[in-house]
Amino acid sequence: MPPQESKGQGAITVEHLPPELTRRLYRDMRTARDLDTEAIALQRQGVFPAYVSVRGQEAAQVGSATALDPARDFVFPTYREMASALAYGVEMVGYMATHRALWHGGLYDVMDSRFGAINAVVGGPVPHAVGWALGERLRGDDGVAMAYFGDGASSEGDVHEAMNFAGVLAAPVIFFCQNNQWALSVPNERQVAGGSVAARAEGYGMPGVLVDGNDAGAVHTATAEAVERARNGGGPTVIEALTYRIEPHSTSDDPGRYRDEADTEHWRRRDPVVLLRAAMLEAGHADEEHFAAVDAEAARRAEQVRDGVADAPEPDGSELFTHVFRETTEELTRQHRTWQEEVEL
Amino acid sequence: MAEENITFTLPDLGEGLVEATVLEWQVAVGDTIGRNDPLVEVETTKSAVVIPSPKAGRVVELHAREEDVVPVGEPLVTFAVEVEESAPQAGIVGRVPEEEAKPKRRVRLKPPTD
Amino acid sequence: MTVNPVEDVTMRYADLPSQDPTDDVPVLLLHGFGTDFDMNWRATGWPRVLEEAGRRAIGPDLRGHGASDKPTDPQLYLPEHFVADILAMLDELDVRAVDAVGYSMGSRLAWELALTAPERVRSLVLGGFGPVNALAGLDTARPGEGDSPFDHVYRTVAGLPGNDAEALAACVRGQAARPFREEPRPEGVPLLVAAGAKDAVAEGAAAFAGRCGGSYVEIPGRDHANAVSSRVFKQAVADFLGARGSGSGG
Amino acid sequence: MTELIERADTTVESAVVELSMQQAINRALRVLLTEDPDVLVFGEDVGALGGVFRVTDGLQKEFGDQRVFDTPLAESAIMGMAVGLAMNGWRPVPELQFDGFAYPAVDQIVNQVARMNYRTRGAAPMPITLRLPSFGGIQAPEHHGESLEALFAHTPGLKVVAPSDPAEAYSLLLQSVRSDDPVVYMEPKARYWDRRPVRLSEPTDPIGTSRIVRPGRHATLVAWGAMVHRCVQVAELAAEDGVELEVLDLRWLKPIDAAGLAASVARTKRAVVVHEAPLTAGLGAEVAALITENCFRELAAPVQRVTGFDVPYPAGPLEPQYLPTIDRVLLAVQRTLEY
Repeated sequence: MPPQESKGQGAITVEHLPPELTRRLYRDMRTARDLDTEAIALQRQGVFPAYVSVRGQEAAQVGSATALDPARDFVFPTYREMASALAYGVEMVGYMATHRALWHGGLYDVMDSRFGAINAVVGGPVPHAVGWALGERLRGDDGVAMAYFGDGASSEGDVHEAMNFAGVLAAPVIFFCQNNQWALSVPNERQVAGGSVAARAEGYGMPGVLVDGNDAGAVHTATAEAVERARNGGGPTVIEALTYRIEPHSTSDDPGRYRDEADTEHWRRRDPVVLLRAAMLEAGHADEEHFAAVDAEAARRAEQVRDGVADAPEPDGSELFTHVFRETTEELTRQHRTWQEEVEL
Repeated sequence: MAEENITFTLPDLGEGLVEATVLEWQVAVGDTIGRNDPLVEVETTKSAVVIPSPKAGRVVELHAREEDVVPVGEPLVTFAVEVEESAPQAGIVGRVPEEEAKPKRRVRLKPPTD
Repeated sequence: MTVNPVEDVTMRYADLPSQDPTDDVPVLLLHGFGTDFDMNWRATGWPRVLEEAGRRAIGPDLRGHGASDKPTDPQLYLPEHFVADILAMLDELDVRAVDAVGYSMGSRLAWELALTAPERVRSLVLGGFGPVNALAGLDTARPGEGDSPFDHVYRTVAGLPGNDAEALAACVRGQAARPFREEPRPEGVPLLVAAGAKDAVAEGAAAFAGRCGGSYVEIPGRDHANAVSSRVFKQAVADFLGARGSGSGG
Repeated sequence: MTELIERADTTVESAVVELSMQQAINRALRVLLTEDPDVLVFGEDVGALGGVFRVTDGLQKEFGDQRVFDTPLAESAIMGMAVGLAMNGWRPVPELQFDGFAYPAVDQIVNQVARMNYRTRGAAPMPITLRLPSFGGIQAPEHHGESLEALFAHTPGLKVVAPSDPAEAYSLLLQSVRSDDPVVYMEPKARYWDRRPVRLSEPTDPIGTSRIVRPGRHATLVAWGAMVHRCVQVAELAAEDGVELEVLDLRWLKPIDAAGLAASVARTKRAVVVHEAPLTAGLGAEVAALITENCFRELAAPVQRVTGFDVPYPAGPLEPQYLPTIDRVLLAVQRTLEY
């Protein structure tokens, strides 16, 4: 069935949602926004070599991650899912460590947090989600895998192959595409043939849903439905959250070379955090006093994570040789000695 | 600090517009202006627009007088732009490796006897 | 940002905070017929003027224009609908009062706003506006086909990208249903009227300003289409706003 | 001048001009696009953006988006498409944005590009040059600092080259693209910004020729890409100790200049091979084997290898301890001197 047309136009409404949910969505989105701002500052101060902002994509990430159960599900992220990690309960100093290049996959416990290592291979982790999900079905458990990827990754073979496998195996996977309309310098119309990732779902034998990525409530509802279907054996779903990459691809990108800032300005006006706040006020889910308290707490937590990752110790050279194997080799031990003798000096 | 003359042409104003009439210069030759400072007010068949300066620099020459009609792509203004040996700009990832003048070492060699 | 719908017509607006504000009363910018905030104010260099004056600027895309909803029923384009949109927006932003700056149709609506909610309008600037009914001589059934001054304006803007011809036609009919009348006048609101020397639509602006006890600035050499970006107009408004000062601000 | 990027004239400049490696490669691409209408430059972000390291800056503007164009983000399809383009008479110059992202395309490179001419008995040549920003040295994130030369050099049907400075980058790219054989052209991203006076010239040495960057008599340092500069630093420091080290830039990693290696080591009697890739099964093993086989009698010491450790390429802060340091190369040289 054709995905519903995204209503990504006017205001959003949250009347149909419980206040505890919208308050939680707002708290995590507000915290992620503040942490994102702190991270950009850390990059400017040279603490991070680079940083990939999630600004503008908080609703897509928090809305979807909140629909999962961190006790039994598993998330497979890319390198731009900080807000999902935060909403899912990942230890954020460990998560942000990757942006300070302390350890490639991050310093949080991947298995405890049931949140995969940060991954820079575009589309790489998507088949992992299918494998994990199949593992649940084989054991008769009801966990659901969430595979995050972007409009750029939707062109990768891995993603197409993974979707087909999931369709064939009826694996409980949510293929969540945050279509922020830019894969570095390439816009949607030159990346996504046919114009919609969700529309391809039917071809892989699963439902596809296009949702307004800046409407936290809509994202949450669409994801919750898909998670419920997967948990009850209904198989995989493709969700395409249409949003916008407000910031450059990374802090060392120069979007002036490939896009017109007027478009960005248009989307900057559809700020997901502001939209949710307005809708919650409208629906009486919270008042100014509540927001003032939540905003203060969010800022405090963001600063706490910022200081935590800024003060974290640099990795020691000897860690080069740890975790290469579960059972190390003599040659590697010899090379470790070479390092001690010739590099550590 | 070396200086370099850069000529800025009338940008494409969109909607298929091919030319614009200069209403009023917001700068004069010799002015030093910042990037995005108002440069020139022009009018097209659709609307009046103020074009911000794409460059910080000193205005060297104005290529059109007020009421002139300037086709898109024709020279509009020439700036003298300071070209400091700008540090090379890193790519999309990583840092430009610093080149220490004298690389350091601790190991000393003993030449062979043969 | 989006304001809640008035009769489910959602109006979109831009809110440009000032880096170092000198006055907590924002400037409300109301664009003319057939344009929008970007074309009327941003592309013509106004944000820079207000930024240098340390003033926050709020500017909607009026209903039927720009990124806002575009109903096609003329009955939804009466001046009171526009005023209701603007008041809903100011309430959402919890802005008590503004210095209103309009251009062409935007000026007429600023005047209506001052009449309807005088306590919300601390001062009023009417650009490209005059007492003569701008739509005089216009056949509202076939806008743009006649030769009245407004027909020319209509023809210019109808073709602009993003404009919806049907909505614009409905807007013309809605405005025509309420021709401008000088009486009653907003009382005790400092007023500046400014118009291009060659602006046919704003004919009689100088005398009108006098009658209203406001001041008048003529923008030399300019007509209705190219007066809004003129430095003379900007300087006059900046001085006028400066005189309002934060002293008497809310 | 009105344009920031000067226009390349089609005649090869002979004047000395100061260029970075980015600009030298950009110049060579302009010459190739101008001289041969079949040359196509494509990949991710090579068009409007001008490449993530600005190597293709201005090309789309000058040659249009039929000759210089962005592709969707899919490495395997980029190389698979290059095969089809080549079979249809074009001369593709695809770019894969980073070494670590070439792996999805390895199937197309190894199973299709490298053997298409062989499998079709010469009917379908693959005049493809894969531009691949390679190696480490810029503290980049994971997957952005890999060294894949051993994999490609081990593939029958592929030629592999790594330039070490702007002039080399210019002439070797002309040579690679004009060759009707598929070439993996590995650009040492740490040297992109290396700016020096260069004399841009047509390639003179045949494919497979190495070059002596600095003559010496006590030992030969063999390297390629960014490690050539590192070995020159070592040689300059060694000279303070009265030890004259010869630095040999291998350039072509396939075919390897076995004769050139033998000629140098026959004189110096000692050899140290330096590369960024991990030690085990690195290309250093191939070079060491060739030297040992051809100069067994002349060698005064076993060939030494100073390389990355057998660990996944590390995060930025640990990179300087992973890559061959000056001290480690000096220690290896000392081992050959004392042997």
